[in-house]
Amino acid sequence: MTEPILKLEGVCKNFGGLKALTDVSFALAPGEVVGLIGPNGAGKTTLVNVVTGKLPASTGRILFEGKDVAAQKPHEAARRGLARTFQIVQPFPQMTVIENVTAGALFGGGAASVGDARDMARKSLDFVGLAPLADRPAAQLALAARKRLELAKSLAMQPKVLMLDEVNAGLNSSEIDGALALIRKIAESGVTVLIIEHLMKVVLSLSKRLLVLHHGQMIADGPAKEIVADERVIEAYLGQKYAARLKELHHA
Amino acid sequence: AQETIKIGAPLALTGGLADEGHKQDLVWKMWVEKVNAAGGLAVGDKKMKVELIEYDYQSEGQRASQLAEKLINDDKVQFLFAPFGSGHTKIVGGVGERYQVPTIACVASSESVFDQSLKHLFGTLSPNGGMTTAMVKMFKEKFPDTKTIAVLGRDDVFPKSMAEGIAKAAEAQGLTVAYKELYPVGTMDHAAALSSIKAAKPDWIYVSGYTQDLILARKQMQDLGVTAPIVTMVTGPSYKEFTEGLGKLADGITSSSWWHHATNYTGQGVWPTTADFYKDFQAKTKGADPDYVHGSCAAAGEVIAEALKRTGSLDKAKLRDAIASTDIQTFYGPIKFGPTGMNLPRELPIIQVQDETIKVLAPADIKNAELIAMPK
Amino acid sequence: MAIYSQILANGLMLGALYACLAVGFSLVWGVLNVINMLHGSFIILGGYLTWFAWHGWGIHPIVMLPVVGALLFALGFALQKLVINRVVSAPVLTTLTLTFGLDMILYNVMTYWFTATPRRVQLDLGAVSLGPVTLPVDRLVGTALALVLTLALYAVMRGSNIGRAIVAVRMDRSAAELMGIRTERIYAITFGIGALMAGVAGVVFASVFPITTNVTGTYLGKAFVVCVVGGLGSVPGALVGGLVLGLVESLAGHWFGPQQAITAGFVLMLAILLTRPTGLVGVRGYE
Amino acid sequence: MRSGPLAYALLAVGILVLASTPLYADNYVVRTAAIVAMYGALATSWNFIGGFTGYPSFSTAAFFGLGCYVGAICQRAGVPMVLAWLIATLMVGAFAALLGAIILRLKGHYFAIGSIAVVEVCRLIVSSWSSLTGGGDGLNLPLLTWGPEQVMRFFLFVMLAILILSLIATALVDRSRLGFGLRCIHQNEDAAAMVGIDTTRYKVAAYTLSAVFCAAAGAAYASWTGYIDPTESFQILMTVKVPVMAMLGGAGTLAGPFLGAAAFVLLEEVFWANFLDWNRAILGVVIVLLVFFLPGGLLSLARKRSAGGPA
Amino acid sequence: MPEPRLDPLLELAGVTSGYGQIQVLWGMDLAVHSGEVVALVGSNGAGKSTLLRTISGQLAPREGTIRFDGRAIGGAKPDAVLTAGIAHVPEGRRLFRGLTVRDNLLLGAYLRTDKDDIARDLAWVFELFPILAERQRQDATTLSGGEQQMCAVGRGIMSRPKLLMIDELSLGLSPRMVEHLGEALIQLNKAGQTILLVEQDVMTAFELSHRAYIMENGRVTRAGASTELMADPTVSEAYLSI
Ligand SMILES: Nc1ncnc2c1ncn2[C@@H]1O[C@H](COP(=O)(O)OP(=O)(O)OP(=O)(O)O)[C@@H](O)[C@H]1O
Ligand SMILES: Nc1ncnc2c1ncn2[C@@H]1O[C@H](COP(=O)(O)OP(=O)(O)OP(=O)(O)O)[C@@H](O)[C@H]1O
Ligand SMILES: [Mg+2]
Ligand SMILES: [Mg+2]
Repeated sequence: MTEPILKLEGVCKNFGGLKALTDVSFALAPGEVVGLIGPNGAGKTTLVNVVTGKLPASTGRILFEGKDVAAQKPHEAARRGLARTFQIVQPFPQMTVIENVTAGALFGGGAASVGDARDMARKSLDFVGLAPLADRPAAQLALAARKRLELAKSLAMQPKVLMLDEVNAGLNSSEIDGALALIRKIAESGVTVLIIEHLMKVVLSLSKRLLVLHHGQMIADGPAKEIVADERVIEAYLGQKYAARLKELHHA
Repeated sequence: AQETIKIGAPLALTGGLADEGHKQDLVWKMWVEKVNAAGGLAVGDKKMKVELIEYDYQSEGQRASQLAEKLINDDKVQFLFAPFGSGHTKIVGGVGERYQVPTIACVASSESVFDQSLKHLFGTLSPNGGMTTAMVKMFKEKFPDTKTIAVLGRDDVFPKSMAEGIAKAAEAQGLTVAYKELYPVGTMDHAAALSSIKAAKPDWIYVSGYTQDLILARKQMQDLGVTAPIVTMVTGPSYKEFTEGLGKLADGITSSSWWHHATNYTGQGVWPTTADFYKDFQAKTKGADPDYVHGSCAAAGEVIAEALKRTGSLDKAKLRDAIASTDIQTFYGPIKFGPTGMNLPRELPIIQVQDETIKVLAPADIKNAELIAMPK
Repeated sequence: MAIYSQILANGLMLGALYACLAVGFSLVWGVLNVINMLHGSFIILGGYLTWFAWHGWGIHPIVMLPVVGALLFALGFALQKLVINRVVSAPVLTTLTLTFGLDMILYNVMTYWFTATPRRVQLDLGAVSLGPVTLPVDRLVGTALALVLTLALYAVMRGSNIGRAIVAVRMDRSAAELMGIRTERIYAITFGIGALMAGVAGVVFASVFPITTNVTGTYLGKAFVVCVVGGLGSVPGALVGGLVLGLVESLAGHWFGPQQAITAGFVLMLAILLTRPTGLVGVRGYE
Repeated sequence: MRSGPLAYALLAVGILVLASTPLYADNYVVRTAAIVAMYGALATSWNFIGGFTGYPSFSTAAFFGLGCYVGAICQRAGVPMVLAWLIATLMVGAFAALLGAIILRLKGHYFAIGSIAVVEVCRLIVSSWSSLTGGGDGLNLPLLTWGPEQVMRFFLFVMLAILILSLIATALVDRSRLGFGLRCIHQNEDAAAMVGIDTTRYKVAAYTLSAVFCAAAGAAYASWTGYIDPTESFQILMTVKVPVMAMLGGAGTLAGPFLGAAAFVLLEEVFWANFLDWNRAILGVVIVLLVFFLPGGLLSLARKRSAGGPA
Repeated sequence: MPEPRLDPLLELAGVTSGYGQIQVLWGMDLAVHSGEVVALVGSNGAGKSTLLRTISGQLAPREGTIRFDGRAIGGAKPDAVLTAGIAHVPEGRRLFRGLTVRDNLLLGAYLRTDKDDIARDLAWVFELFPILAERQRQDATTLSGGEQQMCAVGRGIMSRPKLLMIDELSLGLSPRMVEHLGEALIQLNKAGQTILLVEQDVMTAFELSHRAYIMENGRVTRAGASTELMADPTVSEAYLSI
């Protein structure tokens, strides 16, 4: 195995008495696409927040390209190449779509000038297929487009690791299919992707490896097929009925 | 070509000094009315009507200076009346100086206002200094046991200079200053200071500030059981608002003032005697008593009248020189400006509230009561 | 030692008055997210009404308590319903500007009618002594009233349907509508309660302090400090904030002289803002 | 937000009108022009933090007042006038940067309160530090000995210079990385940090920019009036008025704050002169009406006309 | 399951609605009978939430009629609609922060004055969702996502509606949690509750409902019994997958 691009060692995060993350350790290899699942409140979003410096970890080490970055600020994470999307989309609402993406290119993507950043933004919009909406204010976009805008903005930051927090929640199947193709394209370009999603269809079709969080603890880490059959995962997350449905599907 | 004499007055009709502004407004209007009813002011041998132009500067210094310039430039006034208080007088006086417009200040008594060689600023009040030394001397004479004094003053030009002046005068005459602090503008409560004063057990408590501070201080002294044989509040009892606000609690409080309507001066102008002014004032206000602000402001008009009469022209430079050499008697007392432009020192009234009315303890010629100790 | 018990007593009594002064402001700010620049003027208006009733007709302030409360509630309700509701969800700057403008009007009307003369209801109830400590009766009564009123308000906020509705509207206006809550009415009621509490504080203040339009700004400033120290939008917050501020000012006045007392209050406020933005007992969610 | 040719034209006309007042009007009009320029500079400064960044700052009077005092103290110590202004600007700028690093951790209403408290604390400290500042007595400055017309023209051009500098700074920031970042912060601070904007540094920069021109104006104002005291220098009213002016013109735009300041000062002029007892109330009514009927500021009128509808 | 009555409880005819200049609904027809569970599915932005907002009075219909229980309620204010008997559980739960679970539930009964009945209904909600009884003193927004959804549904029930409208039951919930909530809904319906369910996850929607409407671009494109729609290959092609 190559040197991991992102590695967590014994990361804990407490909110007062609440242990949102307990001793979480895992590593992502460059170019890997990994799914992160777990019940509501398991700590998935918190994990992303800790890795990107939005929240400080209580204890533990976070290594990015071998360097401990546990104390970084969000903007430092962004400039290093650690990009994320927000579970609740966070555009700059009064700015146009292209301005939103330009911001990503200018500050996170290392563009030399506003003009350069605009060019990078255009590419990124083309990539996600939002170019026709470039001059609309972000606030006017429908949900699916807004999620794609989140993606375009993250991409413009030229990330090395991209963490997608429920980018597909609330999309319908055909929209999801579009999003899947997009994420695959991103992964093919060499970006390491961590996908957080409750939609098993998405997780399973993109990632061969799954991480499972439960009550802030990493209860499983391994090949997707094995994970979905794991009793603990079924008990904590999938539920018997759904697991059965999945099994049927695999047989079919 | 000029038909009227124009006097400009930036006034605080709203904001913190609104009450004082309204007092000035009241007597100036009275004066102008009376002057014009008599045909106007004599300028040499002809008579000219007087016009008073006022603007509300909302108790904000920046605006006071702005309005003073408006009065000079737009309204072309020949004279300015400065507003209430040493700070704002300084500001308006500065504008008058720049345009060489004679400015009469009737409610500024801090020497610091007049020591900056503003050649066009003249003040009808006598210096504060006249309020401290004589007072210490008199109280020591009457109450020889007076050994210590506690001073609490508002951190503002006039009250601060009074607090400092009294402490200096007291020390010079052998008293011990047991407590001396300033309180900032905007103080809502004096309990902490008064509790400390109580612990110091002084023979004399001296508080300076504006009426609302003093009412509060007196009330809290009562509440907290802080007493002394002598309690002085400056300028509290000079204002009727003070005695009205305190009622019985005002009894025994001593103070000093620049003028009191119990005085009996005779002189020139629309009100030849103090009694004349008092009568008109009572008629105008349905029975209120004037205080020194009213007296001093009304007398300010006479300074202008006299200067116009003597010069017989509207030339500003001549008028300024004429005002500088003013030496007149008025119902308010003598007015003669010293080298800094301030009215000359004279013996100022020391007053005390007795049975909810103001009694004059000194000077001897207008005295109508003896100093009594604060009621327990 | 005696002096310290006196200083503490002074601080606590002053603090209760501060709490009384601030609780309505805190409520309006917390619930409506509106910084009500009119608050100081409301207090003075309540004080003036009390003074005129007392001076003109000899009506005792205690009698005026419910009357002033009702009048100011009506005034506050009407203002919110007719004016402020139109911009209630606009950004801070807009609502603040609006109430600032309204305050200029109310202030001008009050100085015109009432003049700036300091007035005081001369009840002069005297003082009681507890050992070395002297307690002015009117402040004691004021303290008691302040406590009773804040507790009453607390009970309303916690236990009643209206109280729950007020919090709900604060947290999520459109979800509150789905509960059948008429949000504009709740806003108006809240603002009315804020004005009522200000008026009632005015009644208490008129017998303790000289009342004049000059001090509206000072009162407003105190309300700010109390809110931040105690925690925004919470009734117990106002109480704790008021008491702490009273104590701090009292002690600082004693130690460093009256000149530093107010500064100490502001420094305390800045320190709390930076270390504990929710205030000493603040509720999360009002940030 | 982008400022079009209309904004530049308005600005140029406005500044020319102000600068030419000595040619055709009396000294009071010139003074009013200088005051317009001064408030224009204050509002344009405020725009960096309040308009671009969306932080409702009420610190203007603190910076203005400190500018007054630093300038006055330097001048009294014998520093030449213009140099004293420069020192005041730099020192207050440094102070704002330090202060900003602390209070910009606050958001929304809390920031508003913190920034108001700064004014009060500055006033209280200046007022109790008598040995340096003269306390409540205030400070006298050497008055310029020229005639009133010369003095007035001089200060008109000084205030205009400060205004123009603040406008140039605005135009530069508007086009730069800094301006872009500030607008992102205005829209969504979390997202701004996540795209790589060092939000703390950017906000501190905006806060500092909002201070320096106020300090310069304050120092010049002190020299102009020749006397300052704590209550006049640290006015809560000024601190509220300046954001109102900016809003009146259009916060976040290049020309708006200046136009708002001009409109506000002129309105005040009219009301003082004509309504002795009710000027404050009338201004209050005007403010209320503006909030209701012109929430986007005066510039939004012009924009609606020219664009024929919201963009 | 109880037998659906024939005359509809809720009936929409030709309803159009939208936000400002944006029109979202273009002539919606829809009916819900007493005792039914009706599902409304459709792609993002089809206008499902807009439809619920229009029914519950947060938006006024521009054209068309909305009849409920024999009365026209189009354009009525939310409190009037709630009084008429329609509760709306909004998208994203929207619980009130700073209030306990219990207070949140009681707010559902804000317009009711019958104290005893409220207490009884509260007990019934706790019986339906025992976890809420356990957590009743806790700030509602500290619950996990699924628990919050239960609380939101419970809050809807507390107004004792004739019709309960739920927007996006499963959004952001784990599969296990969706299963759990679905069971609760079926139990609720068995007790006689009429439900209009908006759901993104079509599989779940069909499983829970008697009938379903499929919406696209502000119009109904298909309607029918859920089992039939599920079996229809064109539907499963477009909407069904895991
Ligand atoms: N800022 C915070 N303060 C206190 N508690 C928090 C905070 N952020 C998250 N939590 C708590 O930490 C736990 C983990 O939350 P997190 O948002 O990470 O869950 P999640 O796995 O992303 O859930 P979901 O699938 O619902 O998005 C929850 O109990 C949540 O309430
Ligand atoms: N407040 C609003 N203002 C303007 N347009 C809006 C608003 N809310 C929704 N829209 C628009 O109305 C359309 C329908 O939205 P709606 O929320 O009803 O869809 P939906 O079917 O519920 O979708 P979803 O599955 O995403 O919840 C969308 O195009 C959306 O952008
Ligand atoms: Mg999450
Ligand atoms: Mg929806």
